[in-house]
Amino acid sequence: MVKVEFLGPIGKKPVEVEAGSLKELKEILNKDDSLKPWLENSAVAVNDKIVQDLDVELKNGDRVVILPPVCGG
Amino acid sequence: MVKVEFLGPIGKKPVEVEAGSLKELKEILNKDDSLKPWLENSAVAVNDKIVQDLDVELKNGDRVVILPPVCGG
Amino acid sequence: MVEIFKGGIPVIETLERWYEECKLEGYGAMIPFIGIVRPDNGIEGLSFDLYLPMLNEWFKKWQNLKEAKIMMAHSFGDVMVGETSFLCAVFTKHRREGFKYLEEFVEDFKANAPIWKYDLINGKRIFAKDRAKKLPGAGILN
Amino acid sequence: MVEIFKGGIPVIETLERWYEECKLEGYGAMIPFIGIVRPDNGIEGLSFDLYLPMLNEWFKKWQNLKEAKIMMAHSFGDVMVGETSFLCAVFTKHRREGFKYLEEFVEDFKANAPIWKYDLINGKRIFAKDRAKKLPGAGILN
Repeated sequence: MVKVEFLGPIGKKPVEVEAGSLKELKEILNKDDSLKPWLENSAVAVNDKIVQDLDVELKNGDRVVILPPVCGG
Repeated sequence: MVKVEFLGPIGKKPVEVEAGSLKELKEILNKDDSLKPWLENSAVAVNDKIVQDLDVELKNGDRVVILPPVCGG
Repeated sequence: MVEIFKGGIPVIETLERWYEECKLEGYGAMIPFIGIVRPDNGIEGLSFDLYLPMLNEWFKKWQNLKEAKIMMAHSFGDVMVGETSFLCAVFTKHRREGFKYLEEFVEDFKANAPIWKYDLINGKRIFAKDRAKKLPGAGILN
Repeated sequence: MVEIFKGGIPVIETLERWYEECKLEGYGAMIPFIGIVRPDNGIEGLSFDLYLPMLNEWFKKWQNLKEAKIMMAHSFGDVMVGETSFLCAVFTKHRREGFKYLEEFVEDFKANAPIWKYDLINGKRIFAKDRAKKLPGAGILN
């Protein structure tokens, strides 16, 4: 299982999903229509490291966070 | 009479001199050997305004200040 | 580590602490940046969420500079107009590196620190979408 | 007017006064610059002379900016290592004008403010000639 957290304004509770790769996770998350506008502009971190392409394997216990556009200060 | 003040590190007391122009003042001040090293790199203000050439008349009561190189902060 | 405060940052006592801590370490310039909440668009204030694990990770690369020391504080939750939500200070030997690092640091912060800003209007939090910046790789799950 | 202090500037209380005075005026950024005396070349401190009439005149052109407010304080007399001899703060609506004005202001200050700096070594004042800059028109009486 992989834990997925949605940060900041997405306002959705964490979910646990079965996904062996980011590609699989992408398919799963895209089934949720309310998430789609956020997926367009959100970045993704696996175990708190930002990843920039989909060729990433996921293993049991990995944590994925979905990061919408930021604005500190 | 024109009052001449020597600022900062020059360490010389103000003097009152008869000078109708900056050119005349230049001649007078250059008679003082201890001033020469300062005159090389000092700027000049008449009544607290910096002047950048010698074509300046002086009248009775004018104040001239000699400003060596600066370094605030 | 980034110093985190609930609500407005106690600007003066934080600056005092940083100043006292660093003033004898041979730095000739301390340049703080104080981000004050402005009364724009009739807001009552701003509100912030932040993701601390990645915020501290992001800040790490600014803590190992050879010629500069950087301190930083940020708020979470509500920060009212006139209060401060972001505070940092750059210490360098000479002023010119200080100007350079401050600007680089603040721009990197604005672009990459995992913090989300909301306007507070009639007591409600409204995500400041128009001012937000996509992080690297944004959209790969789309 | 430039605020003048005999000896080291009370940094924190001066910053506090400026911050409290300006924080509700709609500025989003306050960027101070704190010039701390460094223990260079075995000095005990620095010492300053200043010529107030022309210092205030010089500062006037920085007090009528449309989009920025600038405050400034400077010491005269002796300022020991670890103390602060120069303090300023730039207030702007947005950060980028703030960076720009701070740098322009401090560089103009260094080049043109009528202030003379001395190293304090064994209790004696030694003019910091190597760090000093000629003013416009320097040498015309030579």
